[in-house]
Amino acid sequence: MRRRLVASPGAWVVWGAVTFFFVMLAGVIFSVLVSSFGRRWFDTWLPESWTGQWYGQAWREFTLPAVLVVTIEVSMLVVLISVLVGVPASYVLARKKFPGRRLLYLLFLLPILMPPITYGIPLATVLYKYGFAGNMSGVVLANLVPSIPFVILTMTPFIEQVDPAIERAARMCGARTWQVFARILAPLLVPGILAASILVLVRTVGMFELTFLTAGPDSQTLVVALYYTMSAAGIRAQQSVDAMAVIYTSMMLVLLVVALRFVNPTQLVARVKEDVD
Amino acid sequence: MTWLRIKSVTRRFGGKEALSGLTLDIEQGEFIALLGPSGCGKSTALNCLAGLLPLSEGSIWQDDQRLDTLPPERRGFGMVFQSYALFPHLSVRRNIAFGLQMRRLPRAEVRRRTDEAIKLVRLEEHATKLPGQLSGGQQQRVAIARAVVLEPSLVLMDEPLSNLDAKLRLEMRTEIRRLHQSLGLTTVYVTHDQEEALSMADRLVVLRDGRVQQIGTPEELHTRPANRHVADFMGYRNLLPMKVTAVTPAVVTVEGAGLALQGTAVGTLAAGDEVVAAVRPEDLQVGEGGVPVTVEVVEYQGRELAVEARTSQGTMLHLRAAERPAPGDRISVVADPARVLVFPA
Amino acid sequence: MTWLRIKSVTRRFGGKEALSGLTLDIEQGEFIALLGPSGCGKSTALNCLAGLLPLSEGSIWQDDQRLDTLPPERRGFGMVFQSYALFPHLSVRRNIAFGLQMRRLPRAEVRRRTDEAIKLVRLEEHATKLPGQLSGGQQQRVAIARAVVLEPSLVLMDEPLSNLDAKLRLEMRTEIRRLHQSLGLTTVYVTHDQEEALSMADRLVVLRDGRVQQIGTPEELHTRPANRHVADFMGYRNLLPMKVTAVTPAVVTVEGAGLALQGTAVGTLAAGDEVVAAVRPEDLQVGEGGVPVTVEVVEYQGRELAVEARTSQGTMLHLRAAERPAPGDRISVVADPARVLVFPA
Amino acid sequence: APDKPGGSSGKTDGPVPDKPGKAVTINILDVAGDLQLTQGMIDEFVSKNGDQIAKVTYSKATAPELVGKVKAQQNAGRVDIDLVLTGVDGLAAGIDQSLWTPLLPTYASRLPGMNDYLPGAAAMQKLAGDFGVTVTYYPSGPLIEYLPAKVASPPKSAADLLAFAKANPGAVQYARPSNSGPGRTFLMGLPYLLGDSDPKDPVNGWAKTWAYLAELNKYVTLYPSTTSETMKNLANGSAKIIASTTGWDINPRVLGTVPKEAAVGTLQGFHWVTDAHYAVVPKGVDVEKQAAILNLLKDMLTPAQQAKAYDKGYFYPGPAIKDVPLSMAPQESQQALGEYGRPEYEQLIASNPLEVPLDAKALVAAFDKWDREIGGAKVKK
Amino acid sequence: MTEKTALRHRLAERGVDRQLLLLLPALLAVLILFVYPFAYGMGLSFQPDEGGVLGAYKNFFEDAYQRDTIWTTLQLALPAAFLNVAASVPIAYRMRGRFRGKRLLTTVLVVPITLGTVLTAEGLLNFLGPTGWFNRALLNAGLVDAPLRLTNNYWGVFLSLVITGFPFAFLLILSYLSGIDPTLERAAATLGAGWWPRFHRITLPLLAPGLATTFCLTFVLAFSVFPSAILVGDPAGSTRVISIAAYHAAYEAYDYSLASAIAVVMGVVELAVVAAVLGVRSLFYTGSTGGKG
Ligand SMILES: Nc1ncnc2c1ncn2[C@@H]1O[C@H](COP(=O)(O)OP(=O)(O)OP(=O)(O)O)[C@@H](O)[C@H]1O
Ligand SMILES: Nc1ncnc2c1ncn2[C@@H]1O[C@H](COP(=O)(O)OP(=O)(O)OP(=O)(O)O)[C@@H](O)[C@H]1O
Ligand SMILES: [Mg+2]
Ligand SMILES: [Mg+2]
Repeated sequence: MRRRLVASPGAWVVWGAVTFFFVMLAGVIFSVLVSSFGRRWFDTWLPESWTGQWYGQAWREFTLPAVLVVTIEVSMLVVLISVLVGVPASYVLARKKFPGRRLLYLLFLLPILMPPITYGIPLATVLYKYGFAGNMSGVVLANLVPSIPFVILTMTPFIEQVDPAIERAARMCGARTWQVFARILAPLLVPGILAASILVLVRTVGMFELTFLTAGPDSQTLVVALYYTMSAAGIRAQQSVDAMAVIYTSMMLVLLVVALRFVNPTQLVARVKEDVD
Repeated sequence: MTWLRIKSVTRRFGGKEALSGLTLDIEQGEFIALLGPSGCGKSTALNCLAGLLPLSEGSIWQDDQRLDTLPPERRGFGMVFQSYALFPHLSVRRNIAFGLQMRRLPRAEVRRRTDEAIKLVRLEEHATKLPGQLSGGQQQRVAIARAVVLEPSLVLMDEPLSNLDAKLRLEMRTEIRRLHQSLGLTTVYVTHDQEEALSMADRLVVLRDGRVQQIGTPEELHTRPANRHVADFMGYRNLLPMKVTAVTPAVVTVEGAGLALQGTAVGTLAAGDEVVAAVRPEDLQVGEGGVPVTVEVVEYQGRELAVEARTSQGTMLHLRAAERPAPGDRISVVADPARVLVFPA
Repeated sequence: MTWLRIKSVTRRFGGKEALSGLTLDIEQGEFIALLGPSGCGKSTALNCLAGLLPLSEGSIWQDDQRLDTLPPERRGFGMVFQSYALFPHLSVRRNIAFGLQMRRLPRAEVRRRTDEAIKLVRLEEHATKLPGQLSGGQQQRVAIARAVVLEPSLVLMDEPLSNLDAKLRLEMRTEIRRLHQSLGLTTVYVTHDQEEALSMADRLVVLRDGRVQQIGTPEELHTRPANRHVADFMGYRNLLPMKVTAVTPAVVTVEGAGLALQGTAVGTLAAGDEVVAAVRPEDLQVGEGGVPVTVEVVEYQGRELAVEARTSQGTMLHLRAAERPAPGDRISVVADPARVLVFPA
Repeated sequence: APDKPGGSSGKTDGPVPDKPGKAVTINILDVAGDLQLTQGMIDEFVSKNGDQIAKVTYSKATAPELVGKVKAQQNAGRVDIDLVLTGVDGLAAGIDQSLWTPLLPTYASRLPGMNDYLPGAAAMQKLAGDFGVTVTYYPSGPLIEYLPAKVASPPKSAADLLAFAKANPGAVQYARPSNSGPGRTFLMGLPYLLGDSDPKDPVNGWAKTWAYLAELNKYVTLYPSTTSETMKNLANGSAKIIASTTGWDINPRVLGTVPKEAAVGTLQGFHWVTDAHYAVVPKGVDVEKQAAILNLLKDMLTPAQQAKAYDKGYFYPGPAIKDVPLSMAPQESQQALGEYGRPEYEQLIASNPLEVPLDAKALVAAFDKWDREIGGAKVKK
Repeated sequence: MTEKTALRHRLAERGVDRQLLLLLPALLAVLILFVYPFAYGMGLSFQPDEGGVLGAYKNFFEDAYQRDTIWTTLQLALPAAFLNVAASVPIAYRMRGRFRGKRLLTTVLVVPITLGTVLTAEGLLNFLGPTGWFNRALLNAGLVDAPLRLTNNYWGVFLSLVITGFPFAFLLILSYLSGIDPTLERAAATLGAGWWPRFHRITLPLLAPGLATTFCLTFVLAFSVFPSAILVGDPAGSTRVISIAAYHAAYEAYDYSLASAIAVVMGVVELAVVAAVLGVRSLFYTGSTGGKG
């Protein structure tokens, strides 16, 4: 296949910007990475010597293995539930015109807009009252508050893009609503669901306030440890913050790569429509 | 035995009636064709039957059970969509197997029936392709297979053959009829192709602007169209505005536009009435003693030639000729009074 | 004067050739029809011409300028897509006006030409609707209007009439031909409808499995198909495997499947060769002294009846009859040797 | 959670037994970084008293969120934080919102170690009222820190510091007080240095301090958001003099984030602004657990345990009670402090007055004023 | 005989049918987990210790130092969200087709969402700080005389918003773009439209709903910027964003009613921006983006 190799000026600008972004990104990431392994890094290009002590310290201080497991469990549960609850709702919002639709949309918008301060403490109270907080279920429930609307908001335009005739065809084949969802819509929406899931995952793993307010001693997530390292009172070596940040990022990266391994966010629907070359 | 009753079903889109007051009784095993020009409401009618569009008015009954309140998946009908509506993420095989899987049939049976259906529409080679990799006609065949594989009690087909080539279309017609008969299906078939409708259906419903114009067997429609619109649609390509000059029980004599014709009245007419005389091109013969006309366009159509000719008054006539006249030739045209229908204007 | 040269254009999809070595010279003002069964590569050829699919091999030249390296928008061709490809966010009017606006024509002219085109395809009432609110045929008409409104040097049409009703289809045929002539367009027209191709095109290209089978005028194709596949596609519905028993310069005599026929040889044949005899249903007449067959299916087709009958050996024959025989009747069938073509098997 | 909130007996008020009926699990929340100093003490107690405490879980948080969390639990009637280790800020906020169980004077007799507090620690204990128990203490600052190689003659007084800043714009740095211990110590120390009318009233009594800070502000380019950053800037040379405290002087040099050769100085006439960590018990904790906690605290206030607070200079010196010499500290501490410690601190601590920090309300007011008038002044220019 | 049109149809024509039940789980979740606690929080904002029902709001709006945080935040969040969306569109547009390495490039472009605010902040401080690699390289190359100040000010926060927000925007927009039928662009090409008209007359309008949503989400994320405003910003001055004010009220001054009031103001401002964007969106086409209308 011959391809036009001469790129237009537009392409140059775009790829130039992308390259610049990558350079900056690499600088940001590597400076933290280097710092987290460094000992005595003063006014020089690289640290005087290397060490893994910051990681060892973080490991011991926060019983990280347990924290990592909890983090993964919580975030997976939140992603799963918010997709299961959010996608059907966004389906209705995308497909149907019914009285009160706009109002409902607004209602779903609010939890994303409102900072957790407004509702975090009363929410934690409610959850504690019914015995949900102080363990994992509380953390999951609290994190659903911004996650479900987030899924709804991202998925609605996606569903609008899918040709409604395809669903009708599925119905005519005898598929009930949930089957239409599971067998037809879900596969077609995979890029969207995946994008939304990744974003929810990132937000959940990074959500400090709600997690902290509802977590018990056994249901702390990584971000609580990270925030502690970063902003708690007491003396902290810069490098131990860097090390925690690197651990946090590596975990997210693993989750992301695993997610992208299973499904490529851009190809499922596109494959059907693109040419093969 | 009336099996499905459609009672004055109406469907409005934003105030405009796309379908108004469709009333129709369908018997089990019948093959009904909905026929009409583009935009006349055929797809709308089908969608209402399928349950994909809520009715604005009316009701649908099956064996005295009210059907129109059931969701589409509970009606147990099959449907072929005009725009195919294939599942883009499933292979041809899995598109076709989908409905069977929804019925929770055993795996082996799903496989067997799917294979049969694939063979029926001749897509063996393409069974593992995705719809996006198929040609338009291939896609339409998948859509057909997907609907009939379920052997539903009622099959709704929305112009299922429009993207197929002539040969395949003929074959699929026969195939669809055969399926209809051997599976004991009841079929409602939408088409804009009168020939297709005539050759396939037990009864035809002609629609125009959302309204039923005539319901009848192919022969009734073909020979006795109820009004000029039906006639227009049934191939009476020459529709000539004229005036009645004389009425006898057998024939009416009409004149106008430089022509004088004799024909059969549809409805009661009196001398002086404004009428429309309808004649098929194939019923206008080149022959002695007829109307003199000038040939303008000659089109090759296989065995016959389609000729457009103009009368001295400028009215265009469509006719058929066996031998090739040249444009500019002057010929004389005659018509059998039994084949000329005269409608009130 | 050759205006567009297509030189051995090939297009592969993942190793499989969807179009192989298409070579064709098109003259300015010509109306070329690409004809062939579903999946034979018609749309592929059109997309290659339009520049929407890169060629796997070959080249395209216009007046000695190489064209296949230009992007579609620089070729100045118009195209009607098989799947319509209407812009879902633009009204009918704005869909049609789009190309004119791209040419930066003055606003008044855009308006005028758009209005004309809307009128041409009879969508005045629907001009402000979005494509999603139109019926299938209405959508297709928008697609046609959108392409021809530009009066491009070459118009590519991918089955533009397949969703239209018979009457409109006839009218649009004439309209497209008229446009073609009056605007001095050059047209490449894809269809699977041989009748459409025969009646509209100056030259036909018959494709099968991506390969050109025959190129010629409608008459050539209709009366002298180059091989049995073309014959099959040109309406020779009876394709009977037989054996040559005798050869004279004028006729070959063939036998087999319980039939004996005389026909015209296509290519050189010798006694004993395995052949295929091709006859159109309309060339098989009910008449004395022919082959005795039993009627099985009778279909009403307007003026004529389509009959399927079986010979004593079980071969199915398709024929036409003017009067209605009943299924089970035994009739005798004759064929004019000039209308029977005999191809090597 | 391993045990139901509310604990084994379900009783949260009434008399606290001497010992829990059976071993309990204690959930400790550290909001001050105090575990660095005391985790060793707690772990040792637990290992020796398995009959009282079966298990300890540690979680950590920042002080501000603490209040919200405890409040939420108390409103719901299920408290699963048994012991909080906090600084002055969290302590005061909790007192203000009535979150803590009053341990004193009811159980003072069970905590004999409290009688041996250092004078500074005793003063800090007063801030805790009836609620908290001081567990670690240090005199803090304000100090200034610099690299001798870059600052030949360090400033000796507040005026000197200002002059130095004037001569070297951008060279003097202290972190935003509300995010930084040394920053706020510097802020609270200034009224004493400058002789303000009421060092405890930042709004009405700090005229000189605010004027001084405003003047200094002209030559400060940047108020970093964390102390670590000022340390980093000191190390890489983009700052020459930064605010510091005893702990922030020693520990970062031990950790290697600041060059070992960095020196500290004091400004003439300074008062130490002391700091301490407290143990508090939220209301709603089971009495059985309270019993275990009281025994734990009693143990933590013995000299042998207090010596662990020397750590590696993290909260130098650290112990809250008298007569805990460095020689009692673990070997590691002695070694680190031998190498990085500063013998002159003993003298400085002894010869300069000790002051308790501002109470929470006043401190917040001071932060607010600083943010508006000093940190925020840059924007309005 | 004429049957009365079934109620079901009449409701269905107005859009009310059983499918609405699908909304129920989400609605319940939001009502129980959000609305009730939120109403409580709202209630708090109207119960300040002093100053009557609207006292907290009056406090906020009468104090220029507090009030200006709205403007400060908007100045950060609007450009950042705009840049993120505007930069994602051409990149995603370039990446629609198939090419080798697309998957890798996508993954790498999306990587920054894994960084989290803390690593981003640390990285920016380390990398762009006065003695970081960036300034070092510039100084060594002789491009500048003194280190550029890119941290602890507006730019630090802005950059961190771009780094964390861009991949969000990119991921969403790439996915929205892949849902648009490429035949439409081809049709436009045959009508003589070059890449620019193709893009802005066909693709862009079809993408508009997705763009609006993406903009809203990135804006909301940027608007509630907190840790990086403190870490890489100038939290007392030029980057004293509204969430710092809320945090201060809630967690330092323990004035929950003021904090709730500020949070409500935050929500209202965000809502205003989002409503404006969605209002603009509703002017555009929304619906299937396949070629068959
Ligand atoms: N969603 C809609 N909104 C508004 N008008 C509509 C909608 N769907 C259909 N219509 C209009 O209703 C009329 C009937 O449409 P319908 O699709 O039933 O036609 P059809 O008979 O199937 O035509 P075709 O043969 O062209 O497919 C048309 O005029 C069409 O424009
Ligand atoms: N993207 C693709 N990937 C793989 N195979 C393809 C692709 N597009 C077309 N084909 C195959 O190429 C062959 C030719 O397809 P094309 O669309 O040209 O057929 P066509 O002649 O237009 O048929 P129809 O009349 O049914 O539209 C078909 O067998 C089809 O399955
Ligand atoms: Mg239709
Ligand atoms: Mg095609």
